[in-house]
Amino acid sequence: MKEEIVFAGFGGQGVLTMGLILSYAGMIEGKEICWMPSYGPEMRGGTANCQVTVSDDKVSSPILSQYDTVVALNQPSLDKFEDKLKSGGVLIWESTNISKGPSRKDITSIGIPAAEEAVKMDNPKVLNMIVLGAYLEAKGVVKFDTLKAALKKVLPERHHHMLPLNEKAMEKGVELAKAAKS
Amino acid sequence: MKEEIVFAGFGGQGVLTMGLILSYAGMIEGKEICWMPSYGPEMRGGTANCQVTVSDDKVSSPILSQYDTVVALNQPSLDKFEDKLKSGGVLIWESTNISKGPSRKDITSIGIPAAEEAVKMDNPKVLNMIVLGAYLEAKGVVKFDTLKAALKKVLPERHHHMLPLNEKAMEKGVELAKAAKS
Amino acid sequence: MKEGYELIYERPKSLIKVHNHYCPGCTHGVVHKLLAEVIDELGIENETIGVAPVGCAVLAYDYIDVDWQEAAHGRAQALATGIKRMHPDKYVFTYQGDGDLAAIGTAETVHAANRGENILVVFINNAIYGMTGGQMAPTTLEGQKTSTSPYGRVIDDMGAPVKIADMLALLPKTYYITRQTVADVKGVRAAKKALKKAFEYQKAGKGYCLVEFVANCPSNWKMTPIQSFEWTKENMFPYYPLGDVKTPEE
Amino acid sequence: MKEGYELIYERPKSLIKVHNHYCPGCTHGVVHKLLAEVIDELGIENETIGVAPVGCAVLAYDYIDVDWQEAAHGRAQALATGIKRMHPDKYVFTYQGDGDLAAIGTAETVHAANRGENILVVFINNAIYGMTGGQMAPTTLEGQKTSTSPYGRVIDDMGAPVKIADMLALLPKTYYITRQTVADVKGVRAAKKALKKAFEYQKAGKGYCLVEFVANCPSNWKMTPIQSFEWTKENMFPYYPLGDVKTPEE
Amino acid sequence: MAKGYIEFDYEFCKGCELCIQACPVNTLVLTTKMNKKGYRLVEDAEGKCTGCASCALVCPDAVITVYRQKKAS
Amino acid sequence: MAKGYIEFDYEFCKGCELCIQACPVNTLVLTTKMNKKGYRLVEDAEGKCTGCASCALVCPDAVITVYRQKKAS
Amino acid sequence: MLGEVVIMKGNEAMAEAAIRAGMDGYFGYPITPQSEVIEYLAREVPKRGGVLLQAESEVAAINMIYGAGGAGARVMTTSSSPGISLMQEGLSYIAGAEIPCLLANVNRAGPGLGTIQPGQCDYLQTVKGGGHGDYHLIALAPASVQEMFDFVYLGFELAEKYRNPAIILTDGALGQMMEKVELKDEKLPKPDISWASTGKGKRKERNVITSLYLQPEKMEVINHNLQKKYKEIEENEQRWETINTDDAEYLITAFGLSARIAQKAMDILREEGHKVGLFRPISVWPFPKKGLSPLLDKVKAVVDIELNAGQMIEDVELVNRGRVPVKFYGRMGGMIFSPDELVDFFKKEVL
Amino acid sequence: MLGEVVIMKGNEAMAEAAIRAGMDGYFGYPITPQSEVIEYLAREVPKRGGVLLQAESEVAAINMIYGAGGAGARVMTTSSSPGISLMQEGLSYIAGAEIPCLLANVNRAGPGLGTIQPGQCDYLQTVKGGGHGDYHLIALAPASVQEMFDFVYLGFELAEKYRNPAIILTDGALGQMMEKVELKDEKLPKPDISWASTGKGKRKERNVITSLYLQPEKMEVINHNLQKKYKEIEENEQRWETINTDDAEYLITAFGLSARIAQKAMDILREEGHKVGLFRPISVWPFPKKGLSPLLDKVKAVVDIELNAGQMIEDVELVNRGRVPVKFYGRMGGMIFSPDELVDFFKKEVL
Ligand SMILES: Cc1ncc(C[n+]2csc(CCOP(=O)(O)OP(=O)(O)O)c2C)c(N)n1
Ligand SMILES: Cc1ncc(C[n+]2csc(CCOP(=O)(O)OP(=O)(O)O)c2C)c(N)n1
Ligand code: SF4
Ligand code: SF4
Ligand code: SF4
Ligand code: SF4
Ligand code: SF4
Ligand code: SF4
Ligand SMILES: [Mg+2]
Ligand SMILES: [Mg+2]
Repeated sequence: MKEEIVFAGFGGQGVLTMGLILSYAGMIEGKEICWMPSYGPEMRGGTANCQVTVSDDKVSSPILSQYDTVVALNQPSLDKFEDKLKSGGVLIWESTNISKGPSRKDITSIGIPAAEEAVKMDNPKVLNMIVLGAYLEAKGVVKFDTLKAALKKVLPERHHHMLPLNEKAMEKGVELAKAAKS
Repeated sequence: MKEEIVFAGFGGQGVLTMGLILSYAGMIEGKEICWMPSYGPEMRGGTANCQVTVSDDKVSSPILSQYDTVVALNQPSLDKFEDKLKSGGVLIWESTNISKGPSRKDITSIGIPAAEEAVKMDNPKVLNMIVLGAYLEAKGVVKFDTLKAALKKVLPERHHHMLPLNEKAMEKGVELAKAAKS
Repeated sequence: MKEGYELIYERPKSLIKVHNHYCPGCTHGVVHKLLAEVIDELGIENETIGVAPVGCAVLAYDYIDVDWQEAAHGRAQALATGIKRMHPDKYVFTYQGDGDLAAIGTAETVHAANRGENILVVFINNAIYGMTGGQMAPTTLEGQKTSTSPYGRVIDDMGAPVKIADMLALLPKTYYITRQTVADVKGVRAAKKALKKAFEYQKAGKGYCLVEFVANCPSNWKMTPIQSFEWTKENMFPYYPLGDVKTPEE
Repeated sequence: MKEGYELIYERPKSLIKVHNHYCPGCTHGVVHKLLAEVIDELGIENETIGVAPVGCAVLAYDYIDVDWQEAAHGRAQALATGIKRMHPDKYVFTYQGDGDLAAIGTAETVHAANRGENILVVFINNAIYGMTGGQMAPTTLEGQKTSTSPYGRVIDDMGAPVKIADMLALLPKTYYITRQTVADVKGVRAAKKALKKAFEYQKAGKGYCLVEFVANCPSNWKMTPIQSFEWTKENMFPYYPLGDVKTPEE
Repeated sequence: MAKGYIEFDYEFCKGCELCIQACPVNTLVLTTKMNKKGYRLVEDAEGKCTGCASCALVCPDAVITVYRQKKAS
Repeated sequence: MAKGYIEFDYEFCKGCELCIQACPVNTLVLTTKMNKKGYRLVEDAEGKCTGCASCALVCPDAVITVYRQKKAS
Repeated sequence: MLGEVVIMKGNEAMAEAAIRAGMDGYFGYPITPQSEVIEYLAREVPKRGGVLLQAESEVAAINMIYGAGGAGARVMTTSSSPGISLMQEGLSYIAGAEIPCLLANVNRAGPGLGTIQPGQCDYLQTVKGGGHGDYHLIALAPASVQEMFDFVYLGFELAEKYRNPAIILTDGALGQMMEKVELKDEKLPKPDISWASTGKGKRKERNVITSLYLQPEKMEVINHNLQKKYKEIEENEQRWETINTDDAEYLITAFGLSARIAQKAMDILREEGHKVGLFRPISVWPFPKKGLSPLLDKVKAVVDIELNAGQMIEDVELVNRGRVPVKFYGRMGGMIFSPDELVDFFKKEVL
Repeated sequence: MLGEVVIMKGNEAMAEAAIRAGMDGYFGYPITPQSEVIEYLAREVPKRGGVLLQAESEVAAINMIYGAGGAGARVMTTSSSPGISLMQEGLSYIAGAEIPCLLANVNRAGPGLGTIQPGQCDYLQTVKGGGHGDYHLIALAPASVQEMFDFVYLGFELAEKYRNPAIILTDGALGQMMEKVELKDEKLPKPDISWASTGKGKRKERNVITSLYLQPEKMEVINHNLQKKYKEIEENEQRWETINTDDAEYLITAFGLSARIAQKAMDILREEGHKVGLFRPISVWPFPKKGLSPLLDKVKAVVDIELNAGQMIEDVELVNRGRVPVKFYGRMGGMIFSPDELVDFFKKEVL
């Protein structure tokens, strides 16, 4: 098993955290992982992304040129990474923020109105968790329970009261992905 | 023609100036020259020397391992350089300061009581000029007039009133060298 | 423009019309604007050379329409010295943060000031290393939390917040040293006057002028811009009191 | 010793009995001797670490019988900070010239002082770069001729002589800063007391102490030692007045 | 009171709200409109602007141009 | 006046004359004697030494040891 | 027994390792992309003991290291390219005075202020002596977060064994990326510091830390001693990794991050039937000549891959001495080649 | 027509040449064995015009040079080994921002404080980039006081032609020794400084001097431009001297002072009938491969001679690529070999 994925969006949308939770989940399940962020003077907005590899074998290059999965939370990210998705790969995109979805036909495209759902859940910040849930549903790289355990590891102790909300968001994402696929 | 020589003594005795005057004299007569001082934290006394080459041809190494002539103004200098005089070379030494003259027999040794003479001339500072005169008499590398011209070049303008005294000192040196040789 | 109305305020010409990279509500933006206004008003845009620091203002040259040089971290005043000595008739200013000016650049600052270099130093004191993500600066206040003083600055261990302006004022050749703010309208007006004065002094060959801004860094202070200015007033002003530190004896 | 006589003064034990490289009549020799006396009297020769500068005192470690480190030019107080932070129970002092401490080492000096490092800084202000043969120092007086100010120091061009001790006194964490001389017997006695006090403060954990010596450099000033001390009194003392610059509020 | 009006160069606005705070007549409000960068925009909601330019002076992004009714001459 | 005497560690002397200047009773003089390094040496020529140690205190080369007659106890 | 396994950034792994290895003191100055080191320590050191000081500059930091290291403490500093340049004088002093200490250069792309993106363009500075005089740093080039952790231990060990500064040459990508790390739970043994300047204490002989010997005769002895030590290190401490070199017809040489990317390119090429192997220097000084030289008798060509304009290739060529052609592929300015890019280069220029 | 001939120290010759060549400004800090440069200028500049400033440190000095050079002035600084190390960050910035300026390193023996006696131990620092990032200084190694004078002209010329910092790599002996110098009486033409930051004046476009490009894509373009320039310099500016190489069976390679001493050794060996020739790199970067390479097809062996532990030998070997054996003889710590010593080495180890 080897999954190479990029999470991309605006700085502040929590794409780095998505990658991190997935990495922890991979670790918990005994897999090899590598999480590679873009970095820069991101203090001032702009875009951010992380490339994550989850694999049974040791990860060689942390730099990827093509991805099994692309997760895009805004238009520039989609535009930038659509081309780099492998043929037959999965593209998960946030359909509230992104007006122009993917144009490729050789891929599985899953648009998720996560921003809208997050507002409905009274917390725009859980957008990323919804999308992460959707991703899990689409690719099933780790077990859902493992993802929850990983979330707990990544979330600082003082925010643990937010766990249920975030878990709910992930579940929502699973649901939305199922709907989108069918 | 090539003359390789070292002038050595205490810091303050004016050995660097001796070398410099000879170098200028060489230049005036159209020769190639190279003047290489020892340097270091000499501010605080200690010994000083300069190696001078005067030659018809371009000078290659400024660093010499053997000398045609050694001029030593104190005991440590004599002790250090006696061995490095070429066989048949000339060793000129200040005999007031140096109690133990050279022991080599394959060289020409010229001891000059320049310090004593300088005191007689009421200016201990001209010691070096006396020895320089002696050197010239011994080796005749340049003309005496050239040496005088060189002296004028080396002595800062504001000290030009000292020219006659210095010239007299050089003449004294010539005289003493003649006496020593004979 | 509506009929019967007159223009009261517009974007200064020397402020290049591009998006800047500063965070919302950051002092850097206001000070850039003031500099551009003063340069416009004095009409010196063709005779001015700016020296940008390494710090959040590293790209200042993208925003103000004069010639610039980008210095190494802390060395802006050494560059400015080099420039001004070659072009004594040009206006030369540096634009520096607290880390740049008062930590790594301490020697260059003290000695440019001591030589009385005829330059203007614009000093943005936001009590933090903005660009690198919020580490402790020499001017960070006692108890202030930063990423390298996560439990608050401890003076006994990390030193006291440095009032560099006061130290420089001691040097006989510094001419005009003043501490300003842009945290409110009054401050902005006063600050602009100070900057203008400094350029005028430079023209008159008076020597070293330093205008310090008691500034903010909403992002690394983790506050809204409005909160950040409130914090400035409550915490920074008592330690870094506004006003002239040294004025010319005229 | 003659019968019926008692010993009044002898060479301090901690002053290693070797020839030093200092010029006749140079202040460095006297200050070394005083340090050795104080170390002897306090009995701290086994708990003291000296930091030598780059300057005429570069070989200070050959003369005073304690452990030493030789710093890079200007960085003695950075070294001392490193040492003291690792060995807070040891006595740490630096010994620095004016070029070392107030030119290239300005940042290290200001920030060690600002942190209130619990060290003693012995500062030999001879208004010149002695070791390198007499170039202008930051403390060189106005009009003073040196090899790099052959027509005299011009303040407008080369800056004013820096009173670094006064600047450091402004920093809240400096504890004891004093200006001393060894140009006469009275001065020697006072200076020794100052050094001793500084070590005692260090023991008590009081922090940064600096003892400045208004010193001489007969060789590069091109004077006899006696002339040099006369010149010191006439020219240096008015600009660098003797006495305490900052004393503990006890 | 003089009458004034202001124009915003909205694409430069970062929604920092400093102008709102600076306005002596409290006429500025944060709207729900956004510019391309996603910052919420400010408006003279109450139309009470006097053209004092306070907002413009404190604006870090030089977003605001200020006009005022000419005095009758 | 107390009576004193001084000893010189002559090889360390550099003939700087600071001791001569420091002596309150002007008893020290520069002689024509020299040490190995060529420095002219100082002596208590007049024998007036009081053992005040001034000369020793100012000597940069720690050349001088000072003794003084014990007070009758 | 397996140690605790966590996920960490490379920079954090270095900081955590330093604490665990028994670092006494850290002196440093923030700079992207390595400020996480001092930030991590600022959180942990107050809880777990030790000394941490944010210096006023890199010049001050390296001289604090010089002082603290000379006083026998196990000390470390980290920085990135411009900051490392400022340390060159201090490093030369430290090497000359034979003070053990550990540095890391989290390389960003230069020259000048450049960018904060990763680069390997400080290779020559690191291995040929960026400072003045004849000296060497022991230089280790990790290629994973685990190695970032492990080489802190190794760096301290080698530094103390040889009384020589050691440096971890890594880059912004390795500093920022996260991987699994197996933590060690052991403190390194206290080294012999009888040479250090700690106050004489009960010692008879004084200790003086210096790099100054005015007499050239003495200084030359010091130089000879240093060179003897360097020879010994070259003899004992060459480290490298080889992958698929047994049957390799083509050899890739690459260090650090580049080697990771090259490995994937190699895998792709192997899948397509090309016999490609990888030689990764782990110690970049001493350069692992022993490991590389025999391979050069067996392969048809070498491709040297670096994130710079071609620096380590000089060391490869010095070992090669004209035996096989050596091609170079590099990216600069913070750009990173992808595995595909390397495969393309291979196909176009080498095969 | 022959210019005025005088006797001068190497350091003074550099200072005099700088004034004559039309130097606008000098910023520097004293250090032995090169303080004569600033001292000479301090006497002359007030009389003959220009700017001279004693900086507070070498760090300040190089950044003043950066500022003044970036403002279009012809500027120079000089120092010796530890001071040059302190300039490495600034040099990297200057190279990155493509500012012409001239440096001289009057090399003393290191590492650390070392001694003030001459050495050639900063060769690698000079030619391999002592600072961070991929950049090069144009480096000239004079072997006589005349060349100390001439290379100031040449250094300014090359620096301005390529908008690149140039450095004269010399040593304490050459700096202190006196020889005849034929003085030039010409000022170099004013270079094009339309790129410089002088105040916009009548220019339409602003000039911004920077080495910062946060976008790696842009930074890589900058790097490629630099590398292109370096290639061009390597193509055009290799300089060397050969003596007796036509019939040589043995070749000595040596630069600067070493080459002078080696020449005398060669003369002695020739007198004894040994066919020895001398190859002296004048530009040490770019290294004169073109001059050296053909010679290596003709000789039996090379003896590389340096006042260090063996540094230029790496460049010799890189050209040699295994063709002939290369032996090394060096002295360190400020010790200087005599011609006899070299002759002995030759006889024992080579012939
Ligand atoms: C030699 C060097 N050291 C460190 C850095 C990293 N660095 C960049 S900006 C900065 C400090 C910025 O703080 P400040 O000067 O206060 O400016 P601000 O960003 O707060 O406006 C640092 C440490 C660098 N670029 N170069
Ligand atoms: C980096 C560096 N720059 C310059 C020097 C040369 N240097 C040695 S000592 C010194 C100044 C000495 O003056 P000061 O500190 O006043 O001490 P003094 O000799 O007067 O006691 C200088 C510039 C050096 N060794 N290292
Ligand atoms: S990080 Fe701070 S100083 Fe920098 S732009 Fe943002 S708010 Fe301003
Ligand atoms: S040069 Fe000056 S400071 Fe140095 S030892 Fe001589 S007199 Fe003292
Ligand atoms: S101050 Fe300027 S940037 Fe801030 S909200 Fe108002 S208009 Fe927008
Ligand atoms: S100009 Fe004055 S009154 Fe009008 S909106 Fe701005 S601050 Fe308010
Ligand atoms: S003071 Fe000391 S060194 Fe000077 S002359 Fe007197 S005894 Fe000699
Ligand atoms: S001890 Fe006093 S009285 Fe005696 S010689 Fe010395 S200074 Fe003079
Ligand atoms: Mg700041
Ligand atoms: Mg001094």
